[in-house]
Amino acid sequence: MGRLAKIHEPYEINVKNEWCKGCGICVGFCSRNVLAMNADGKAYAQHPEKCVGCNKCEIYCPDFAISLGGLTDGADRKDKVISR
Amino acid sequence: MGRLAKIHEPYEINVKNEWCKGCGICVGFCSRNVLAMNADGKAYAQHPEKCVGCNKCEIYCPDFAISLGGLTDGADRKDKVISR
Amino acid sequence: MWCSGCGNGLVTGSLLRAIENLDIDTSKIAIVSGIGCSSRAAGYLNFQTLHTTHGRALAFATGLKMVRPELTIFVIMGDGDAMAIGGNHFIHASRRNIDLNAIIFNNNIYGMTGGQASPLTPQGEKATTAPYGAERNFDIMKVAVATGATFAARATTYHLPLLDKLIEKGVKNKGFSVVEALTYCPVGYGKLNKKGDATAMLNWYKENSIPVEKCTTVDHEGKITVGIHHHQAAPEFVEEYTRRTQGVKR
Amino acid sequence: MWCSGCGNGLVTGSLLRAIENLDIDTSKIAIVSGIGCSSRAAGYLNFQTLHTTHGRALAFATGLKMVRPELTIFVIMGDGDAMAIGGNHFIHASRRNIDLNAIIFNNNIYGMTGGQASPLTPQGEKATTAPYGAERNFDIMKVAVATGATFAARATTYHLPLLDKLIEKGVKNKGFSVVEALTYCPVGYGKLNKKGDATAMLNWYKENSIPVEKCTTVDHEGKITVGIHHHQAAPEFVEEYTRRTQGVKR
Amino acid sequence: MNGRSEIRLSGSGGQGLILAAIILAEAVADEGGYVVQTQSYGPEARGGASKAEVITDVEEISYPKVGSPDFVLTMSENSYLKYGSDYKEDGILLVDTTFVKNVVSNGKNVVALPITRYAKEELGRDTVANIIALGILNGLANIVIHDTLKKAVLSRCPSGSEEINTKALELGLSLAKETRSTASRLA
Amino acid sequence: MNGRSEIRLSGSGGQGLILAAIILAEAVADEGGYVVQTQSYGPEARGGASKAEVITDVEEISYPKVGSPDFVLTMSENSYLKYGSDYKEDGILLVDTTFVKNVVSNGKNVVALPITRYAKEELGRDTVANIIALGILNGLANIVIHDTLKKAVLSRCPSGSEEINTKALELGLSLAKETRSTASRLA
Amino acid sequence: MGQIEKTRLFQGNEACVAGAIAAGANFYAGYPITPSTEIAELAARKLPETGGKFIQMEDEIGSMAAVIGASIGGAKSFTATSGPGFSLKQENIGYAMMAEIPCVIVNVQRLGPSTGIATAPAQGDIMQARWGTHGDHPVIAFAPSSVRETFDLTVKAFNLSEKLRQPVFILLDEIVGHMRENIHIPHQDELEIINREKPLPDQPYKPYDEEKEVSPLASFGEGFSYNITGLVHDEYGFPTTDSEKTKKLLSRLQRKIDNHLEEIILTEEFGMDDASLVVVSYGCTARSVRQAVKMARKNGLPVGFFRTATIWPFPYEKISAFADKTKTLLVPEMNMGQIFGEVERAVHGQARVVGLNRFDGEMITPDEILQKILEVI
Amino acid sequence: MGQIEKTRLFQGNEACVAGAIAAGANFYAGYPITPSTEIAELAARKLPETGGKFIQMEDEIGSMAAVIGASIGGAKSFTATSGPGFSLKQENIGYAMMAEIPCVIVNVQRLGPSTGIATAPAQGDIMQARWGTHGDHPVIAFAPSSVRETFDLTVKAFNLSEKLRQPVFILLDEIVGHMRENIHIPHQDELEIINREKPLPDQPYKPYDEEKEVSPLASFGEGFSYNITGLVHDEYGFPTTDSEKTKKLLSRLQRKIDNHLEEIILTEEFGMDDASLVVVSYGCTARSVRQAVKMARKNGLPVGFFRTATIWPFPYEKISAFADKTKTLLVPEMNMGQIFGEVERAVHGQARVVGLNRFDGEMITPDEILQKILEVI
Ligand SMILES: Cc1ncc(C[n+]2csc(CCOP(=O)(O)OP(=O)(O)O)c2C)c(N)n1
Ligand SMILES: Cc1ncc(C[n+]2csc(CCOP(=O)(O)OP(=O)(O)O)c2C)c(N)n1
Ligand code: SF4
Ligand code: SF4
Ligand code: SF4
Ligand code: SF4
Ligand code: SF4
Ligand code: SF4
Ligand SMILES: [Mg+2]
Ligand SMILES: [Mg+2]
Repeated sequence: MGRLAKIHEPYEINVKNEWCKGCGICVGFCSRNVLAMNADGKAYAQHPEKCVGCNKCEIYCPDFAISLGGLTDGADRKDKVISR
Repeated sequence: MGRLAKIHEPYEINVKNEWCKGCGICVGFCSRNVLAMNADGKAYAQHPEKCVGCNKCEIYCPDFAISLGGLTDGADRKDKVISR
Repeated sequence: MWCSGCGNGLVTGSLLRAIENLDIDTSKIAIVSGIGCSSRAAGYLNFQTLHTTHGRALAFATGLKMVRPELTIFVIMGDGDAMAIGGNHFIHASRRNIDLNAIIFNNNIYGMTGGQASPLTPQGEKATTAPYGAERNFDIMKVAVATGATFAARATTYHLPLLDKLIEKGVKNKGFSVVEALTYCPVGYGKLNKKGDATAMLNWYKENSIPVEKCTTVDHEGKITVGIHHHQAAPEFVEEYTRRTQGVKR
Repeated sequence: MWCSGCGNGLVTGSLLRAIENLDIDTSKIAIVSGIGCSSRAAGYLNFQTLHTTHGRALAFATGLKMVRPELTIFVIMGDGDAMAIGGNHFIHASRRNIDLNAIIFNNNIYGMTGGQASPLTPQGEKATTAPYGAERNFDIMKVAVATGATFAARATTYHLPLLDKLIEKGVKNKGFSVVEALTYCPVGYGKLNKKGDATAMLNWYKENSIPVEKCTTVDHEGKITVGIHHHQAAPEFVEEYTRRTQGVKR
Repeated sequence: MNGRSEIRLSGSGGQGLILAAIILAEAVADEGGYVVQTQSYGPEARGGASKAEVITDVEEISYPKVGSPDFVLTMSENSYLKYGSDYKEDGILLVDTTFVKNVVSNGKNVVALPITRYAKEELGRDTVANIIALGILNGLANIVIHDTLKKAVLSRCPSGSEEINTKALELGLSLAKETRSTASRLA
Repeated sequence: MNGRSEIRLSGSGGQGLILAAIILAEAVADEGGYVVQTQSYGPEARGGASKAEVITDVEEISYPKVGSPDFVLTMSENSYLKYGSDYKEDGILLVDTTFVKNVVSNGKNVVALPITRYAKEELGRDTVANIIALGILNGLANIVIHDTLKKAVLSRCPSGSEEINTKALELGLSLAKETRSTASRLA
Repeated sequence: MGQIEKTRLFQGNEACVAGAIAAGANFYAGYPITPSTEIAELAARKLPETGGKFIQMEDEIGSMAAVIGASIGGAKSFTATSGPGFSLKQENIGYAMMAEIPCVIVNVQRLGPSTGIATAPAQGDIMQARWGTHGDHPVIAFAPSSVRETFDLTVKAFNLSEKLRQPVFILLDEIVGHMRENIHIPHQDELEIINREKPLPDQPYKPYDEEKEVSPLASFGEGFSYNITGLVHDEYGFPTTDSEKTKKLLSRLQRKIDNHLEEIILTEEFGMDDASLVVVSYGCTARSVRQAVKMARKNGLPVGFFRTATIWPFPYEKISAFADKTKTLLVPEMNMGQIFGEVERAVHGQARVVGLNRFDGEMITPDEILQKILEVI
Repeated sequence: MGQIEKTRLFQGNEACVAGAIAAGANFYAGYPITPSTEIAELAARKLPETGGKFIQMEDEIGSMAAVIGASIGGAKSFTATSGPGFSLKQENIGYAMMAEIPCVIVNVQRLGPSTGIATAPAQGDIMQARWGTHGDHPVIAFAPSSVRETFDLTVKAFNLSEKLRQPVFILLDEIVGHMRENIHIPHQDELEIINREKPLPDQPYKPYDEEKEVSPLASFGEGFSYNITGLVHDEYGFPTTDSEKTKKLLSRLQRKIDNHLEEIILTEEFGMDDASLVVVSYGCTARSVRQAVKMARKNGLPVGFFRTATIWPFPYEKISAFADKTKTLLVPEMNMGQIFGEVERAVHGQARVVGLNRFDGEMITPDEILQKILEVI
């Protein structure tokens, strides 16, 4: 399914809390200011509506903790190959 | 004392028998056929009169066994630095 | 496993994407690693993984490759692992042109032991064992090429799509392939040298890199050259060995 | 000591002439060697001589040089000693640019143990451990340059006057100097590969060498390039260390 | 100070607990007591639950590890789970509620305070939470004279940070006093 | 062949003495005897005085080194000096006078022959001196049947050199016979 | 050894290679060193003849690593070296112990310490074989006394290595390694060859099952995803720092050897019944001892011969069993007294233990031993 | 330790560096490894302050080589490592033994074998320190139990090393290396510092004089032409294969240690007079033992405390001296029983020897020891 087909749907941004280490890279790299850190020091989508699905947050998260639903299967892939 | 000053004197070719291993390099490298191997397998000056003092035999002897008297002090130098 | 923000996860991600793109049967993939933060990746990946001794990953992998030429072997090493204690195995794997895919997680420091200098710590920078500044450093690309590697490439963790591609191309090269992945250690190197947090270190890479194709000299204005530095086919070691010994009577 | 006709004596002769020409106080000369036929030279020279373990001469010499910077240190190694087991110390001495004079007696074989392959045995040639032909070999000059040596030169035992001069120039270079002396082992390599006697092997060098200055590519028509391959100054390791730590309070 | 006393500071890496332990140990040494300081180095030292321990005594200390502590500080969920219950019957557990949400007393002494929140909110810098904790600890357990501890803190803190560290220590002391007076906080 | 018999072949490296020892040992093995063959590997193996030894016995051989030999061959000045005197009272010393100039008998059996000269002059190749020596040795000491030895020689010599090696062996045998008949050569 | 069968002249080092190949060895990685070099040279020549592979690595460390890597790929792999190389291999030997990777390591001992005398025989690395790498783990080491035994023990070494997933040492010495004897080499079908157990396909796989003494070992390339590490690990091979698991792992490593002592320990004895003095020996020295004891018994002396072909695990029990019936144990060794200490431990003060030591590069002669026997009996 | 003098908080590893510098150390070469890394880091920082030099080498082998090279240049040199690095250094350690080059090697022990658990304490390299390199030679090794003792024994290690031209080991463990204690560091002038003997100028120089126990050592650069080698050598340092010279050399190496046992062996004991059970310990374990023995004696049990700070040469005589007056010796160790074997040898069957072993990365507690005491007394 191409990216264009989804361009106007809001992106589903999933953060796996147990894996997020709060490094803030995703926040720093999201050019749309979609993401922010919560009080627990985990990333979350503060403004999901602004997301353009560029996928930067996913590939720059060093802990495989963030993924865009529907678009990619980053977290799934990880589940498959990351054994623990 | 320059080499020219000695050009017509016969060169003194010294072979230290204890050190000569009879490899034949000096014989092979002397372009004047001055040198030959004796029955004991050691080099000796068969035709010293033909020697032109090119010094090749001395520098190509891997065992420091041959030297040209007067001209160079190869064997002496060796005695100084080769400890045994 | 890794500290918050550590770039090792980024390189690991690239490796996984490259594997996915290459579409290799995972049972034909083996990951061999040394000792270091980066090498710990091996223990967390769902392949056949071999976590060896410090510096020796390539030598272990050499034995494995000889008896299992059908495997695609990734050899994951830190900069200290590959180029300090493991330097000899590196240059000889390179000389042999054995079909291994060396991925060097270069964070310019010994991460695991807490920030000591590595042969890749930039000259003059600080490390806990180089309180007055580090020695001269290697250029991995130069060492790889001069010793015989048939594929040598570099990308930073800022250039992840490039890194994916380079790993893929390295796998496709039948011979010794070196991919230097410039990662970063915010905790060791970063803190000591005041390089800021992970995001800052990534951005530093962005600003200080240049595609190697754009350079005439290899060290263009002090910038880091990224991309393929060398790619030239040569007979592969195990194939050569097999060829040479084929006729031997049984 | 050495077999009849062995080229090691020729290299030793060159070394002695170079020392004589340089006119260094012999009490300021130290010879450090590894293990191998060539390394045995150390035990026969009337200097301060240190015969170490196989492959480790440069590492011993590094410690010695650091505490005795005033010494002129020659590090005598065989090709196996320097480039097989000792490869890591070689590339790191080179990286550091420490002021040591490495003289590699390259006879393309392990002489002392009786003719096994070395990383300098030409590819495809025979050795007792390479009965079906040797692996790919190193080019010492390339490795030296890529790893940081500031002086790298090569001569064969046919080119003794050149060898004398190269050793001299290496000593004058303040930094890591590599002189590869191509010698020959009639007993091991020579016999196995039917290269004839010592004289024949010397003549082979004569016919198969070419001054590096005359080449455009480094491996000109498969000939051996002799002469200075690289000479470029860089700060020397011990001096740099001393400079960096000078200001440290006592 | 009398007899053997075992103190455990636990939390996650980067909270400055090793430094706090060293400061405490130096204060003890300054007063002429015997002291041993140890810490965990495992992988847990990177995130997870790490600990730094101090043992003080009036005579030479043989066994250098904490058996059952007299005082425990926990500054993370994990360390609370791991170290939050094995302290002595009459010991004290100090919990940083900034990180530990559900504190159970089990009938023993518990002091639950949002230490890191105080650090951030009242002093503007969460990195001095360790010093506040030290102040509370010493205020409650009287390990050394307050001024000795202050001297120890000042000798270890980077120049320029003397003021904020002093304030943190004092804040800790006053929190301890408050706690002592409001018995309700001691479960 | 009966009882333990100790044979030492000595000379300098490159004279083919190890090969000779192996051939002899193989011949012994072929006849069903026990045999042990050893050699010196020291630096002396490169020039100087090297040796190869063969011990034969009808029962299993324990100690594998030659104590005092029954038969010694010396093919160099150095090896003569080193090994030329410690053989058994009734043993035999075979000296290659091509290399050893001054031979003294000390009242024991000595056979002095210019073996290498024979090899060069009569067979045109000094490298078969070792085989001549073997022939002499076996001719004098009757260690194995001549044909067994011949078979062993042939199985070890490079193809193309069968003839010259056979001739060398025969020459050795005839020299031994000659020697036996001319007692003068046995001192 | 039957006299009916045709014998062939074999060098000790050669018999080692022949034994390895007979046992199924198909990979060798090594680095030349006197007096072991013939093993490398023969392996280089012979392995390809049976489809095996040889590599000369850049050093001994790499050799040991490659041997382990190849074994993980499913090969029966081995290496040979001498003292200096054995020292260098120690770190990776410890790895193979911890990760339980089968392989055979031959050390043809020469005179040490350090470079010592490369060509002189010695029995100086006996204790190093036991304790050379850091940390605790049991080892298996054989010391052949003859060329034929070198063949046999090499086969046995491979078998035990495969069966127990344990690196096994062969401690040759320059004498046995370099001597030639005419021996009968058994036919391949006379030999029992053991291969490592493999996991069942499509079953959950624990490479380090706590319940088992030895778990099956999947070769890389066979499709079992698991981890191998030199760190303390759990049943799946993943690192752990749990103290309970640590204890279980290290205890199991010890147990798997302890449970097979009878199979591993090989000794030989004669003249023990009436012996008031027993000479305990191994390796090349046992050859001189055999001759000396025979001489002694011919002269009517009540002397016994006890030889151990297995150095580690040491036959404490067997020695302790005869110690109280014996007055004196004589232990001749070509070192300063290494096994001497183990014999002392075994004897527990029940008999006097006397050493006879040479460490000058020469074999101990039967005469020396006989003289010592006369002196101490 | 006087209470009058001001104390300072020191880490064990830090005390080691302080001791080294106090002893005159001016060169360090090393390669980082947990739990020894602080020693390298401090040496890097501190040595230049007193004109010394530090180098991080490419690996442990190179580190050991550089340490020897620097010592030959006249420096007092040292290195620190842990198990894996200690294994790698073994070949060059043997070189230093053979060539008689003074230097100090610190091993901060962690749990092995192999990579084991990098951060967990152990006493697993005790036997490796004795037998880790090939060939025969004696060793000197200390195992401090406290931070202050780490300082003192480091000074002593340098002194003995210089005096005897012998590499000396310090076997720390993760506990002692990483713990901080407040200690009094003696003033420089309270310390006895020994420097190697130098040859007289313009005199014939024998670096390996057969007549002497230890010969003077000329530094390179001082104008004495001689040879140093790891081969067996003559009195001038030149290689020889002569068996007589070999024997003389190796015997002298042994003798020079044997002749100084009293000076080298340091032990501590209390409660021995009436002890029917003696607990023998060393290193960090001795701390738990001390507490346990005190508790036992408080409870009226006749238990003795015997600690050895010198592991090698082992105090066989001292132990054997009390063994016959004792019923049981208990040997708690954080390994599988290494010193246990040596105690058994020392005891010669005169008393029962019982081990108490943990090899799971945890310290043995005083309670465990006490319980065992109650069980076996
Ligand atoms: C033989 C040996 N020496 C030293 C160590 C300690 N050690 C573990 S990892 C490491 C270096 C880590 O640096 P690098 O290879 O760059 O990996 P990183 O942690 O930075 O990813 C060292 C020195 C060891 N485990 N083994
Ligand atoms: C650790 C170690 N491994 C192996 C050896 C055996 N050995 C001695 S010299 C040598 C190689 C000699 O070759 P090279 O270095 O080229 O010197 P050459 O004899 O050819 O001059 C080897 C492998 C050794 N002494 N030490
Ligand atoms: S996909 Fe892009 S825009 Fe959306 S949250 Fe991630 S980085 Fe921001
Ligand atoms: S990049 Fe990943 S780990 Fe870092 S804050 Fe974002 S989600 Fe968390
Ligand atoms: S000097 Fe020249 S001409 Fe004279 S003998 Fe020597 S090589 Fe021949
Ligand atoms: S070159 Fe030297 S060693 Fe060779 S034959 Fe001539 S003199 Fe003798
Ligand atoms: S220490 Fe550095 S390299 Fe290691 S995990 Fe942490 S950030 Fe990454
Ligand atoms: S073996 Fe070769 S290198 Fe060694 S001395 Fe003989 S000829 Fe020279
Ligand atoms: Mg790194
Ligand atoms: Mg060579």
